[in-house]
Amino acid sequence: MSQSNPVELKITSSPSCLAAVRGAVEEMARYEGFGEMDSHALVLAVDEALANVIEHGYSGVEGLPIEVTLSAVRSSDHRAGVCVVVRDQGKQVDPGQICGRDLDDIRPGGLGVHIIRSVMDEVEYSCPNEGGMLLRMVKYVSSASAEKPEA
Amino acid sequence: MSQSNPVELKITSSPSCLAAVRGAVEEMARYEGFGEMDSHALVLAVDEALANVIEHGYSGVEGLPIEVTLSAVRSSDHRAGVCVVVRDQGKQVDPGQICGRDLDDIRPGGLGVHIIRSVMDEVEYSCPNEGGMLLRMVKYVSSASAEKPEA
Amino acid sequence: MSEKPKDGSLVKEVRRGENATVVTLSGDVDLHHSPTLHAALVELAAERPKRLVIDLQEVPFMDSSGVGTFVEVFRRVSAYKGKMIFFGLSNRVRSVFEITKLDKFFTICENEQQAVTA
Amino acid sequence: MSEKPKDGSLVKEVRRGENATVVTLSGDVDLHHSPTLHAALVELAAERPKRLVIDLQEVPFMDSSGVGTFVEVFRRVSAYKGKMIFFGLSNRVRSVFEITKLDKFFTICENEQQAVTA
Ligand SMILES: Nc1ncnc2c1ncn2[C@@H]1O[C@H](COP(=O)(O)OP(=O)(O)O)[C@@H](O)[C@H]1O
Ligand SMILES: Nc1ncnc2c1ncn2[C@@H]1O[C@H](COP(=O)(O)OP(=O)(O)O)[C@@H](O)[C@H]1O
Repeated sequence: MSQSNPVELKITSSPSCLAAVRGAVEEMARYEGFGEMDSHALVLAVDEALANVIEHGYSGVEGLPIEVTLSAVRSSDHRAGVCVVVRDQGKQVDPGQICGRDLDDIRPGGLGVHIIRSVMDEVEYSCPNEGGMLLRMVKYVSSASAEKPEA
Repeated sequence: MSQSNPVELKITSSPSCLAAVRGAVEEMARYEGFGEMDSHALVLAVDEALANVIEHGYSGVEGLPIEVTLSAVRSSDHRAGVCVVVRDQGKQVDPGQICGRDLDDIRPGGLGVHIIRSVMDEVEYSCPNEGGMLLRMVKYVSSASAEKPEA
Repeated sequence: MSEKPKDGSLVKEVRRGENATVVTLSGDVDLHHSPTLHAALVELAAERPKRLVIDLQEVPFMDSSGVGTFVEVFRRVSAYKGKMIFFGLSNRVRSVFEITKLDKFFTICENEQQAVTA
Repeated sequence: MSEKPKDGSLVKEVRRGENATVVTLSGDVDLHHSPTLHAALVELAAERPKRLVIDLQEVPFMDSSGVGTFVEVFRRVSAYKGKMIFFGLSNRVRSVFEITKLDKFFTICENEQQAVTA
């Protein structure tokens, strides 16, 4: 896969669409040489990002458009990576306000952004002029697993 | 997943895009309750259909558009199914000419359409007026595996 | 791969014993399934089992909506001094508990036998 | 999951013995990888091993481009009266040989030991 062959997925804001996206992300990561745990981490982050669009961007309303673009990239030290862009037409929020919360208070919720920031190497939210939010995130094969393949 | 939440994938005619599509199809099938061998059969048919678009529709030229739409459907006896529509802008061929060949002559090639017709429950090629080819195919959970889950 | 539970709650089997109620889940614990799973577990917690044991052997994927569901049910079980225990976690599912630092908070056992006596 | 072979041919390892050359593949034998795999196997067949043994244990997916590759290499190996033998097929990979009715045409063994003496 080269940077010039992105895969675009168009889904609607329905939780039942997430499985197909997860499958696409996982196979692409595997194809790019990600080990099992790296590809799972990427899949998890994409799932959380889409869940946030559905719950927050669209306040749980189904049937609204979400676009996910997957492309293969390389890190400066030549590790394989996958770049994921998530584009919605939902509520715009100040990117500075989107942060994971502290984990010492154990309660449901507030974990998605924490997970995304924990597992991805680059995470950038923005508010395009045309409306909605744009999330661009990248994960590279972790150096450890590049040296020693995971079981 | 209901019939109203299709997942659309846009790829280019590059063999390196196939893995992501396979992953999306597989997870969607699994989510709809397909057993392992049914979901593999579906994945294989979609892969063969895309390989044919790349090789025949686009004569191996990379970078040209292919759209794949996945939706959940039900058979008349209520078995879960997945409908896959493959749309290209390539060469139009008479749908009647697209048929698998006899398998008694063992040679490479000529197996893709045979595989598609063997594993899918419905297969329909057409030539839309706007150009290119459209392939619509459906696979349902096989009755055997619906009664007895596969290992 | 086993059959999908019919009600969409992921609850494949419930076995009630004197010391524990063991709940076997099957499928992805994600945004789609978490609400029905939550409802099913709340009902089981209302029976006040000494231990509510969650079998995750057939759960290939879990996200923060699943974690949130378990945290909320855990509160209910703790409220009547019951225990909530997990077993059968794949590396993937375990990693979600780890990233959210809940692996040290929840009781996670290797197998069912340990879980029902933990 | 093991590391991807660097050259994109899927050939992870080649072991040459007196009775057989054993080729371990790793990855998806699909339209993307089949051309380089074909080239690699043609080179190995040119060495005229008594048996060309293909280890498919780490091949999760194969399509008709892979089947076509194997049929073509089989012709070359048969031409010098060599044998081509497969082992380590998953149910999925086996099903592709079955659908294309090549399961009866190729020699498919349970494990490497059977394959190198078949
Ligand atoms: N795509 C999005 N659109 C709008 N707001 C978002 C989006 N993603 C995250 N947020 C904001 O960031 C907060 C933290 O999200 P998260 O960590 O996933 O926790 P939770 O979803 O449980 O609230 C959300 O409550 C929301 O205000
Ligand atoms: N998407 C397509 N566009 C144009 N022609 C096609 C398409 N799919 C199949 N065909 C035709 O059907 C024939 C049989 O295809 P297939 O069974 O896959 O064998 P092979 O690809 O090895 O030729 C092809 O040779 C081609 O002429």
